[in-house]
Order: sequence, then C-alpha cells, then structure tokens
Amino acid sequence: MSDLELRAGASPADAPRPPGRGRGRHRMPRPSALFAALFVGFLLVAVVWPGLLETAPPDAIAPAEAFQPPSAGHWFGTDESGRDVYSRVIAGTAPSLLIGVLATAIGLALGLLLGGVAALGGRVLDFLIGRVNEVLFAFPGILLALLVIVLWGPGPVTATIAVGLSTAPGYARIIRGQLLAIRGSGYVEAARVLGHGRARILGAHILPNALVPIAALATLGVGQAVVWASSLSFLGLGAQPPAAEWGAMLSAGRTYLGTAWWLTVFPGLMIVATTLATTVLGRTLTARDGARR
Amino acid sequence: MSEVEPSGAGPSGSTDAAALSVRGLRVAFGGTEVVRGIDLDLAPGRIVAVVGESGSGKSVTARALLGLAGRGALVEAERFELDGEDVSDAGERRWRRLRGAKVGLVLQDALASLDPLRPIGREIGDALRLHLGLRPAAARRRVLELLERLELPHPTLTIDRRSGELSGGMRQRALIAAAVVLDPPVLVADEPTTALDVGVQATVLQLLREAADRGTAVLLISHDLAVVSGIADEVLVLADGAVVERGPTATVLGAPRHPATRALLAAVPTEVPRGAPLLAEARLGDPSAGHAPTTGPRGGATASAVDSAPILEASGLRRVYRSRGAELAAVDDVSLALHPGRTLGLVGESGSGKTTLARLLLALERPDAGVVRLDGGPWSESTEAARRPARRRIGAIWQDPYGSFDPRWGVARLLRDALTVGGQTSDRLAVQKLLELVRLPSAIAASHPLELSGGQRQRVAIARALAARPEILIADEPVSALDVTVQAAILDLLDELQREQGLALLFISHDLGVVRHMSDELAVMRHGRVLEQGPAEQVFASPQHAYTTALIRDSPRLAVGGDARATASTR
Amino acid sequence: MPATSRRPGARAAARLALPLAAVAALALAGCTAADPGDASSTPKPGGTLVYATGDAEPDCLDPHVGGNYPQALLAGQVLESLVSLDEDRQVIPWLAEAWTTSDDGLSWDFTLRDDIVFTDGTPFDAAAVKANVEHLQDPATQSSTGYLAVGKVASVEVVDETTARFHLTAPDSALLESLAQPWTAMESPAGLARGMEENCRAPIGSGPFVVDAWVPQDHVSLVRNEDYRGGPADRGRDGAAYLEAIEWRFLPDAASRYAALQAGQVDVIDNAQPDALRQAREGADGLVEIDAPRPGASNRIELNSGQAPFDDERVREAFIRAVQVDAGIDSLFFGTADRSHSVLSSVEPLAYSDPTLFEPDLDAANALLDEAGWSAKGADGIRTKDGARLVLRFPVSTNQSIPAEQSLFEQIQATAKEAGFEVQLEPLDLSSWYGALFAHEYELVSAPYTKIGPDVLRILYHSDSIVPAPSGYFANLAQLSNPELDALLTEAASASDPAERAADYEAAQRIILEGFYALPLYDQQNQYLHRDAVQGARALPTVSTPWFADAWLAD
Amino acid sequence: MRARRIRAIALRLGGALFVLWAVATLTFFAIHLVPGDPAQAILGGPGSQAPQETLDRVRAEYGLDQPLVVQYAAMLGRLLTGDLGTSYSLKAPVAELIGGQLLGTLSLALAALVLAWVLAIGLALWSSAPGRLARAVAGAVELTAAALPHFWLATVLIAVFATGLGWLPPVANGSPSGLVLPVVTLAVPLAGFLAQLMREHLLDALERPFTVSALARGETATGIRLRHALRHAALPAVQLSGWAIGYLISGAVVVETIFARPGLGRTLLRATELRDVPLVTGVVLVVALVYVLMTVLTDLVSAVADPRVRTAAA
Repeated sequence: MSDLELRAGASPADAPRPPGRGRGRHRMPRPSALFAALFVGFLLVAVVWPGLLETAPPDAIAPAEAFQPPSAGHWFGTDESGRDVYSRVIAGTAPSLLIGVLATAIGLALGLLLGGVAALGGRVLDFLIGRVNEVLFAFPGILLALLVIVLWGPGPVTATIAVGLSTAPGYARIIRGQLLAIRGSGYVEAARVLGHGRARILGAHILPNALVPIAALATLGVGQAVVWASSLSFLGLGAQPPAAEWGAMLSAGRTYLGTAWWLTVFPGLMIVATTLATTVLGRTLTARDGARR
Repeated sequence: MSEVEPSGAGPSGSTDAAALSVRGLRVAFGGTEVVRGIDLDLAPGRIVAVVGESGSGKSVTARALLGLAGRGALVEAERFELDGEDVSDAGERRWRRLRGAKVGLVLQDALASLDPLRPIGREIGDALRLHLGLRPAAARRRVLELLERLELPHPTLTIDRRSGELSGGMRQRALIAAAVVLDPPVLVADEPTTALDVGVQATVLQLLREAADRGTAVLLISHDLAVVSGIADEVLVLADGAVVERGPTATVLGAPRHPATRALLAAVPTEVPRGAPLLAEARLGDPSAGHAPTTGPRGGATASAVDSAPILEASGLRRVYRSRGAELAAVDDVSLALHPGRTLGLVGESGSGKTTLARLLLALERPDAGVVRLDGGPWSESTEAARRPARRRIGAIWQDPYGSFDPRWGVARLLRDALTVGGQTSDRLAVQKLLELVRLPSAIAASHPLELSGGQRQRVAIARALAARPEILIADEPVSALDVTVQAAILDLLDELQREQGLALLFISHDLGVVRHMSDELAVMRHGRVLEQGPAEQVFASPQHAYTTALIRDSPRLAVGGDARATASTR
Repeated sequence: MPATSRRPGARAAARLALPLAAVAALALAGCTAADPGDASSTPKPGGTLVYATGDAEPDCLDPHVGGNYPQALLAGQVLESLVSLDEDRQVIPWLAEAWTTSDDGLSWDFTLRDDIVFTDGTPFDAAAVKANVEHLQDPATQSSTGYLAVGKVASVEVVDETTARFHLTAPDSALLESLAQPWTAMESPAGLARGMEENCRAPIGSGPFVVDAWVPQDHVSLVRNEDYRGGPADRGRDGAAYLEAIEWRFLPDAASRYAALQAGQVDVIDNAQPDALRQAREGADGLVEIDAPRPGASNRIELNSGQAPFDDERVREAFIRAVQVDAGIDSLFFGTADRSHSVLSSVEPLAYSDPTLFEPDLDAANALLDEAGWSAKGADGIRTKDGARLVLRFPVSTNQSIPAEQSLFEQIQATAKEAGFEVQLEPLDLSSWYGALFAHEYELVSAPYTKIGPDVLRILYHSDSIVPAPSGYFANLAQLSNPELDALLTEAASASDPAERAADYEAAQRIILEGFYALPLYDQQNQYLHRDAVQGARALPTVSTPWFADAWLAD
Repeated sequence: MRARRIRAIALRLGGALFVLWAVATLTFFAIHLVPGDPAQAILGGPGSQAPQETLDRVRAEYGLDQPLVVQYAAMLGRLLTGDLGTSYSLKAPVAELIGGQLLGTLSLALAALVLAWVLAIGLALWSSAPGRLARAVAGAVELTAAALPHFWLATVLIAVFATGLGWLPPVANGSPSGLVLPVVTLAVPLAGFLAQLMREHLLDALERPFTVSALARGETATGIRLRHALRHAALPAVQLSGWAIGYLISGAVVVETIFARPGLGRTLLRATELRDVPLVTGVVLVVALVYVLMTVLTDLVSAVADPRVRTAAA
C-alpha cells in the first residue's frame, strides 16, 4: 500500500515546499532522463556531423554485399543494394528529424495562432475559432494529410505540411487552454491591479509562462510527427526510398521482412527510441515547470 | 521544550476503559523524527483535542493512529492498543481490518475528502461492504438509516447524490457519516472545521459531540483553540513533535503555562479589541493583560475619519452572472465607502459575493449597475486606459499569495516590478526597505516564493501591494489559508501598516472573529446583498438582522474558564 | 497508356493493350506452367479457389469500359474472346471457329460456334458480335483499350446467325490479336443493354465462371457456369470448370498477400515479390510458381532524346555505358529475373537482342562525355557544360514500380554518378508522374507496355506517338523521331510476308538500340504463386492472365 | 428548464450541422483546387486515351462544364436531400458504396477502441503501481506503444502470429479471428496514448484527500485504484474519444490496406487518388458525422459521470 499514504498524506497546508517537490514528482526516474538526454545528444551529432558516426558512405552501392545480416563490419547489416544500414540510419537522422521538427513547428505555429487568437482575442473570435477547430478535428489526421497531398502531390515536403496541419487543431486546443488558464491566473490579475498595460502583461507574464509548457508539448510532438510521417511514407505519400529517411527505410525494408529482418528493425528502433527520448525529455521539462507552479 | 503537566491531568495509569492507548509514539521520516514520544489515551465518550501549529506533528500523529503515517515513515510505540487490541506491530492487512471498523477518520473539507464522482451512499457504504461484506442493497438500507439518524434531509434522494451536488453542511455530514457508519470506538478528526463557514463548522462540531455522546472516543486535531475550547474535554498542546502541555480544557486554556500554549491562545482574534496587537502582548507572558484595549494613535483618528470624505465609494453595485440560462446576482445593490485610515470589514459565507464585490471595486469587472468612484472621480465608468495610471492607488492581497506571483519570478523581481509602478527607484535598497516593512529578512529577496512558508508569502504579497504606495488596500481572505499564529502575525502587520500609512482597508473574511478584530466598520453580506452595515462594535452588540445574530452565535469563541460542554451545546 | 503496373497496390494504372498487326505466324515458347507432376492425378471437382490479386481493384468489371490489366485478370474467368493464342503464339479458335479475310484486307468473315449461350440465356451469335463491337465504339461506354483495338472496324455485318463480317476502314493485320485480348471479349447483348452501372458490377459472358457478387474493397465471388462448354481450341477438354467457385480477393499489400498464401488462407497470388519467388523456387512451403512474362515491350528505361542533354547520342551512350545493371538485377530479384538486351519481351519471337551495346565501360562513358562538351566537373563530381549541370530527372511512378525495381533505379543512380551524371530520382504518385511526363520534365523514365506482338514498337517509337492524346499522354517517351524508323514500322505493320516483316522489325530494333534510346532491363515480371494443391491452373498465352477453367484443388 | 434544454440541444445540433457543412465545403473546394481533370479521372485517370468526344460527354453528364459555384450549389442541394451523389470511379451511388464499407471500418474502429481502453486501463493501473521499477517499465511500455507506426506493428504481428506461429490468419477472412490482428494493430498505439493520459490523472487522483478517506475506511490500495482513481483517470480519456475515433479511422487507412479489409479507409485512399469528388466528400462527411456523434456521446457520458462537468459545460 505504502505509497498511497505518502502521496495522500502529504503535508498539511502551511509547510513550505522544498523545490523540486510537489507536482513535479519523479514519474520518470532520473536515469531515464539522463539516457534520453544522451540519446538526443547522439541524434544531434548525427544531424550536425553524421560523418563522425557513419562507418561507411550511406549511399555506397555494393550489390554483391546485399542482405548481409548484422556483423562486426555492418552493425545493422546491409540492405538490398548492399548499403550499410547503420550508416544509413545515421544519415537518415537529419531528414527524419527535420520532418518531425518542421511538422511540429508548422502545427505549433498554427496552433499558437489559432489558440492565441481564441484565448486572447475576445469572445467572438474565440467562438469562431472554436468552430474552425471543431471542423479541423472532424478531419482525422490522415484525411487532412490525404487532401494536402492530393493538392500538392506526395513527397517529404507535403508530408511535412500534412502532418503539421493535422496536428494543429490539437495544439490550438491545448494552447488556448493554457493561455486562458494563465490569463485568468492570480498573477495576471495582480499585474492588472498594479496597473500594467495589456501589452506588458502579455509580454511579461502570459507569453513567457505559456512558453515552457508549449516547448514541452513540442518535444512530445516531434516523435509523433516522425511516426506519422513514416506512415505516409508507407502509403507511398511521404518520403520515398532513395532517401535515407527512417520512415521510408522502414516501409522499404518491410518488403523483405521474411528475408532480412534487420532492414526494418533498426530504423523502427530509431523511431521508437527517438520518440521515447523526446517524450522523456518533454516530460522532464513539464515536470520541472510544474514544480514551479 | 519540556512538558508542562498539571497534576492529575496526565494519562491515567489505567487503560482498561481506554478505547485507544498509546505510549511513547514516535514517527520518523528518513531519520528525522517528527513525532517524538507522545502518550495518548482516548476514553469512550470523551473528546480529546490536539492543538499545535503546523509542523508540530499533530497531523502525522493523527494519521499514525490509523496506520496511515505513510511510506517511509517509521512508526514506533512502547504501547499501542486500539480497542483493547495490541496493534503496535500491525501490518497493512491488519490495519485494513481496523480502519473504518475500529477507528474512523474525518478530514478537513468534504468537497475534497469525498470522491466527487461517487454517490455519497456508496462512499458511506464502503465500510459496510469492506468490513461486513454487505451486499449493495443491505448496505444501502444501513446507510439510509444512518442518514436519517444524522438528520440529512431527504435521505432517499441524498444517498444518490455526489458530494459536489450537496450543500456544504450536508456534505460535511456525509463525510462524518462515512467515518462513523460502523460506529468505531475511536474517531479521529483532522482539522475538521478549518476554512469552513461558521454555520457548517458548528454542524461539524455538534456531530462530533453527538458521536462522543454515543460513546465514541474522539480525537480532534486543530490549530484553532477557539474551536477546541467549545467542545474538547481535554487538550494536548503539541510543539515540535512533543506534548508540551496537557490537561482539562478549562485548565489549559484558562491557565496556560507553556509559551506555545500562550501563543496559540493569544493568536485567537475573537474578542480581542480593534487595534490591540495579538502576538506582541502574548509574548509578555501575561495572558490576562494581552487583551487589554490599547489606546493607540487610533483612538482619536477614529472619530475624525468618519467625517472625512470617502476615498473609494460604491453605490448600487450589481453584477449578474448568467449560467445555463439562469441569472445569478453575485452582487446585488451594494453600496459602501472606504475612508482613509479606516478599515471596513466585510463578512459573509463562501458564495455570498464577497470576492465579486472586491473585483468590482478593483475594476477587474464591470458592474451591470451602479458605480464605483475613486476619490470622487470616475472609476468603474472610466476606460481601462484612463484607469491605469490610478490603479496603483488601490492595492490588493489575496487568499492565495502564491497564485498571485508569476511562477517565473523571484521575490526581488516581484517587488521591483511593483516598485516601478509606484514610480520609485527599484534598486536593491528599496527592495530591502520593503521587506523590512513587512518584517522579512532581506535575504528573502533572493528566494523564489516556492521556497517560502505561507506566512512569508503573504508578507511578500503585502510588500508588493505596498510597493506601489497605494492609498487603499483590498484584502480578500488574506489569512484564511494560514495557521492561527501566522494569521495573528499577519493581522498585526496589516494593522500596523494601516496605522503607519493611513491606508483605507477593505478586509474581507468569512471568519467573524478576525473581521471583528480588524474592523472599524462592518458589513455583513449574504446572497450578494449587504444585510447590515455599521460600526463594528455596534453590529456585534446589537445585530439588526437574524443572519448576523446566527453568525455571531455560531462563531467559535474561546470559552476560557467556562464550561466547555455547555458552550458547545449552545445550539 | 499505360504502362502496366505490376505492382501490388497499383492503383488506377490503366493497362491497355493496343491492336497489333500480324499475328498468325508467331511462335514462341509458351508460358503455361501446369505442374508436370499433376498429369497422373485425377481432377477432383468442387471446392472454392481463393485468388488474391495485388493489382488495383477495378472500378468496373466490364473490360470494355476503360480497359486495364486488373480488369483483364478477372474478365478472363467470366468472358470469352473470339480467338486465342496457343503456346506457340499461333492464333487459335475460341468463340470463332474459323475466319477468312478478303484480298484487300478490308473485310473479315468470322464463323461463330453455334452452341454457345451466354449465362443469362442469350445465345451467342453474329448479332451479339455486332452489339459488342458497337458497344466498344460507343463513346458512352468510355472505352479506351477496346475502342482503340477495334479502331479500324467501320461496321459489323450480320451475314447470318453464325457469320459476322467485319468491314474495315484500312487493312489491319493486327485484328486477330486485337480480338484475342480480354478487352474485346464478348458479352451478352442483353447484359450490355442493362446499362453501364449494372454491367460494370456483373458483366455477363459465356466463360467458365459467373460474377455472383462484388463486395468492393474485399472480393468478387465467382461461381461455376454449369453449362460451360467453350474454351480456346487448346483447352483439351469440354464442360464446366472443376472448381465450384472462385473468391477473387483484393489484397494490395504484397507482404500480407504472401503471408496469406503461406498460411493457406489463399490459394493463388499474383504479383509475387522476388524474395517470395526465390523461396518458392527453393521448394519452401509447397508453393508453385507460374512465370508468365507479359508480351509486348520489355521493361526498359527510355532516354528522352527530345531535349538536352539526351538529344546528343554521345551523352545517351555515355549514360548507358556508365550504369551497372546486371549485379543489381541478380541480387534484387534473387535470380528470378533475367537481364534483357531487347526492347521487346522475350516471349516475342521477333525480339532482337544485342548485349554488346550494353557492356558497361566507364572509361568510354567518360570519354564520350568529354567529347560531348560535358568536360568540366563540379566539386561534387557532377559534370557541367556552360554552367549547366548534367542532371537527369527520373520520375518514378511508385504505383508502377515494385520495391526491387526502385532499388535497381537507386543503383543506376549511384553508378551513373561515377561518370558525372546526377540522376534525380523522383518517386511520384500516378497523377504526378503523368504530369511530369506531359510537361516533358524528365530525361529518364520507365514505362512498361503490354501488347501482343512487335507492333508495340510502332506505338512506342513511331514519331506519331509523340503527339499527345487529349489527356496529354503520349507513348513515345523516348521522343524518338526518325523518318527511317517510322517507315520501317509502318511497312512492317502492313507486310504480309513474314520474312519481310521480321527483317523490318529487326532493322527497326537496331535503330532503337544502336541509337541508345532505351536501356532494357528485364521482361515485364508477371509471376503467380499458388499452393501445390492447386492443379491445372495456367496462364493464357494471350496477355498472360491466369485461367482456372481446368484448375482443381487436390486437398 | 425544458426550454433551456431544448435550446441546448438546438445549439448542439446547429453546431453539428455547421461542422458537416464546413467539412463538405472545404472538401469540395480543396478537391477542385487539385490540378487534374475530373472528367479524366472518371475515364480511368490521366493515362487514359479517351477521345475528346468522350471527355465532353462525361463533362456534360456530370455537370463538370458548369461554373464551380453552380456545381457547389448542386452538391449542397443534393446533400440536403441526403443524396451523396454518384461516384466518378465506381459509377455507383456514393451512399450505397459507403454503406457497404461503413460497417467494416466502424466495427474495426470500435473493437480497437474497446481493446485500447482495456489495455490502457491495465497499463495505467500497472504504471501507477507502487515500485519504481514497475512504474518505469510500464511507463516505457506506454511510450513505446504510442510510438509504434501502425504499418510496422502490423507487419511484425503478421510475421509473428500468422506466418510464424500460425495462430491467426494474416488477412481478413470474414470471421472474428481475422479481426484480431487488425484490431490489435490499431489498439496498441492508442492504448499507449490513453494510458499515458490516464496515468497522469490516476496519480493526481491518488494524491487527493478522498483517497485518504477511503483508506481510512479500510479500502485496499487496489480498491482505491479501481473504485476511485480509475474514474478520475478515465474521464479525461473519455473526453478524448472523439479524437480517438478520428485517430482510429486514420489508422484504418493503413490497417485496411495491409490486412485487406474492406472499409472507409481504403475507399478514401483510392477515391482521393482518383480525384473522385463525390466519393471523397461522402467519406469525409461520414467520418465527420461519426466524429460529431462521438463527441456528443462523450459529452453525455462525461456529464452523467461527473456532475462537475454538467455545471461547467453549460
């Protein structure tokens, strides 16, 4: 039973809270945050300086060496054209993350715009944007993505836009809630009472305080965007095989699952690990922020 | 601290009749001992109160009595008998059998302490299901019987309601019902009245008394001696994890020996006259002298202030909220005036419209009718742009100071921000002066509000409000979330500052004792209307409205030297 | 038109086949693959065969409407044509017992079988043939392939019940082959009269099976035609099919399709993947392969000679000499595909092949490029000329290329880079792919083509085919405009002497190959896999669609 | 009271109609922005060699020669009468086509939703259990589940349970056993999401005073999780059901392709590629309708389950 009492039997009202306690309970044990940070560091190296990590040129074709299982020479094996899967996974980091990051950026930017205007723009705008959002929600992600792709043709760019668009209403809703909560908070009220103007309150209180949770949200979103984009690749609508992009590698390797499991397992692990790492980091961020609230 | 123990009032050697008997109870968390050897005996039919400031270990003691001290808690006792059974080394399984059946627990706020998603019938019936294995239908019958016994109106309807759908009093009864449904020999009530409206408070105390009268041994945990004085048979004063004083209520409260007891007593503002500091006197060591009216600079100012022009004046204020098509007048035709150097106390239960009124006065909301005028000029009818420069003239403090601080800012930055508004230099010196003003060490400037105690936070809030050099201060329940001793200190501070700076103060509280202590004039509010308004003492002496009479009657008051039980059963 | 997609999940790929000249004398090794071991066992009637197709689900089951390969696959079970081909690619009777042509080639008389009845009870006769041809020619039918196949037919005259006379506007030696295709198969006139919507859902023919129900996105149920007595002349038996029914499932995902076959959930799959084929060849899981390459063109990459840089033959040759293809085909196709050095399918007897033209030679390629003025090289190794980079845009239709083929293109891309070519692979969906072709935004393109006979060359390389159709499509993607070639192809199409025809086509193919207009890769892969319990299944030699009239289940 | 309720219902209905109208309009114009000729699409795509007269005929037949506004008005008019039009590519009434596919997708999505709930509840209970290790492991399982792309999960499931172990059919077979793998594929990632959300609220609920009250009555840790905390955790997840059904329908596009199940997802994918305006509009409208219905339903459920919602919602 144990932990229950401690949680619920938390200290009575007036005790000072030591920093780091309270809402920021350690749901993610620290080691995981450390691992996540290390992994994200690894990813960053792979993005900025892939050559440092690659063991072979990622695009070097060697048909004679096709479909070799993982070995000391090829850590993740070789693919159908004899390319080194490990090096391709490293080389694929940048494009994959780029899709994830850009899609999240698009989703967040739109979400900020919609959510921001809804929360701060008065009742009529809030109502209108609420309807717009409802309509966007009624288009499930892939539906929206399909429409975008039909409009602009398939490919990594459209896939990015599509994923970004389909995540926007969710962000808009969360951001609106966040902003409304802050706008109605005691400290914004206190600032009004002191006689601070709208612009100052927005700049000094509302936006900075909304920023951290939104940043955490973005971290969480990147992993999901990578997963979404890979699904579009599978449907033949996103990045396509020649590109060393994880989703594309995954969907290309799927064909050979019976012969060469390593073609799908390693890029798949990368996607999962990236999502895990960014989520853990996002959580840590939220938790630390929560602790201050 | 040594225990001061009046002869004959200590734990009796015989524990045969005791429902609960504990010797040398110690609770430690990770090497830190928070309860350090407490002896306690609870006898059937008697109410024992444990009082102390927060951090004194009283809550942990209460929880330990149910085996709920928590994970990581090391609980030791030389003797620990519950209803004649040795439970000193009871494991979790055994405790589960005991909780609810042998010992019940009543927590503070029923809204939070009852699951908002479950009908109260199920909550109350849980113990029947768990301990007697009753089927739902049988349990329901038993619960209905209990609800009738506790005089809940319409038991058959109420039983299916959830706590949020009930009135405060009913939900509090339900909470107690859930603890006593199996008539456990011991009932532990942990701060059962804190932050409740007086009417509800009275109900809770009465129910506890009734439980005791049926033969239950009741342990009442509280920081409020006024509450305790009216109901407890015996009082234990806890400080720093140990009992420092114990004895019959009348003895302990009538002739306190330990400074901690005296401090607690002094902090009770009820019937301490306006202008008399609560704490400074208590520390002098003479409790009887503590409450002598002081004739300060106030004496003369009082008369003249009445004649002075009001600095903030509201007339005919009305604010209506529309919800689900229904209209609710949160503030209805309220007129009042604040004068420099004087305090208007506003008292009313939760939901009476006090806070809405405060927001109207602060021009955070627009009235549907009526006007607020500042210094004779327009205020509520002005535009926000026109109001902004004058806003610094009205300061405000709230019940939750922490929520009014930007979580990203430290103390220094909070104060500097406010200093700028007041058009003053916002250097380190100014910040230090402000902190001095509210009796805080200057080192606090470097901290984050998160690291401060509740009392310190409220002082920082006051400092911030004063930084802008306001002429008016609106304090909305500024002390309700605080312990009595901390509350007393804040009240003293506000009083002093008002005197020094000639502030017009609107003091809002649900606690009649506090308001009475603080106010020159008093307004009683209910359902959005001001029922009665006038000089504080006059309102108390001869209330014109039945509601005011009831409020005064239900307010707990120190019954020093009187018959505790008689006071409690005045209802 | 279309390029036939051979890829699972190929959507909307219209696979049309054009009328083709001369027919009769073609001979080539067949492509049926009845398991030789089955001959001894006795056919067991009954049972339901589950066929899983990776081709797109047709919009309309009537192959007259539109006219693509997925339609042909299914229509083959339900409808019958006037004529067929035998394993030696000779035209043989089917619904027509015999035929004669007038000396001027402008009129053809078909003698029809008199014992055939459509499954709705309507008798098959000359009036039915007339109705079918008119149906194909009616714009309302929205026919594309069939419309073109009977393009030279002016009218059909009902001479008597069993004699239909075709009047042509011009001699058409490809008429018989055109009529052998499933897209011109015979349907019940009464069925046609029901209107397009109904006919699309269940065309009525005289074939071994009848459309019972079509559950879109899932399957078409076919049940046995109990009164069946037809079949192409090489059928070797009479009477109804052994199978009681066929469940024709649409299973677009290749991996799932193969998994379903392995699990015994389906009996036959098409569009089998190379690694699955290899496993089957190695005897895994008791699976049997039917390898039935499609007729017509081979699978090849066209080099757009209509614009720079491939308007220069030296650059074309340099590209073809630079790329390495053989090793890739070996590894990617697990030995299931053979390198082709001809623009025609290996089943076409007149295919001309010259491996020497495709010997990789990087030095020669570099020399050719230097000579052509592409002598400067950028930092990334890409050649430039007058500031322009040597970029080859290569739009790839993801709907029409199987993964192995796309990998092969990647390998071509990598090897071409060594000579200083920058090949830009652009995977596109079908619409965008067509868009790129219409706008001439390509230097390389792969667009296989199904068709019976070498006349496919006329469609693919005659300069007339550079002129776009109303939709924008043009078949001559190499944009080969050569009057000599045009003349040869036209002459061959109307030549009556087989030897002359063969000579013409060889000369034509030499022009194409030696001018480096195309890089042949391999035959259009068309492989079926079935459980070994399925006996007697074969692919018809016409357009290589499977035929189950004589198939039976041994378990 | 009654008038108020009627007003609330009318508002809700109006909102739903607005969403449907907006969805139809957006889809209509989005598709018409697409380069490409619908007449071409009707005739089998851009590769068709349909002659000009056929094209003209088709344009006239489908009213494609009319100005866009007229076409739009015609579509709205048809929609008002409940007529979703005729599919360009399948040449059959859209309502009929969708009707044939709806059940497959809905049964898939609903089964997946139910399974996701069961999994999520189990995961959330597990991951909120005492013990750092269990919590960390369960947390990782949740995150991993949520990070699995559908197509990949499907492939692995087929490889393991169909091809490898032979327990389940790899593609749909019309029996419940064929539904297992697709449902699991759809449910697992969703369960990961829901479990994360639920755990968050579960832990919150466990910190609330009412859990102490319950403990003090003799309730067990498990009892508190099941009888108290779970309700609090489930409510926010229930409110996500509208989103969840959208998520599932998105996933159905992939899952239906891999498992060869008939359904709206595949229909949509195909219709979009073929620029089949009536069919796309029809599917989008039906999906939007399902979403709207789901939202209404979740609002109702929340209001019944939580009196606080009822007060706040108004």
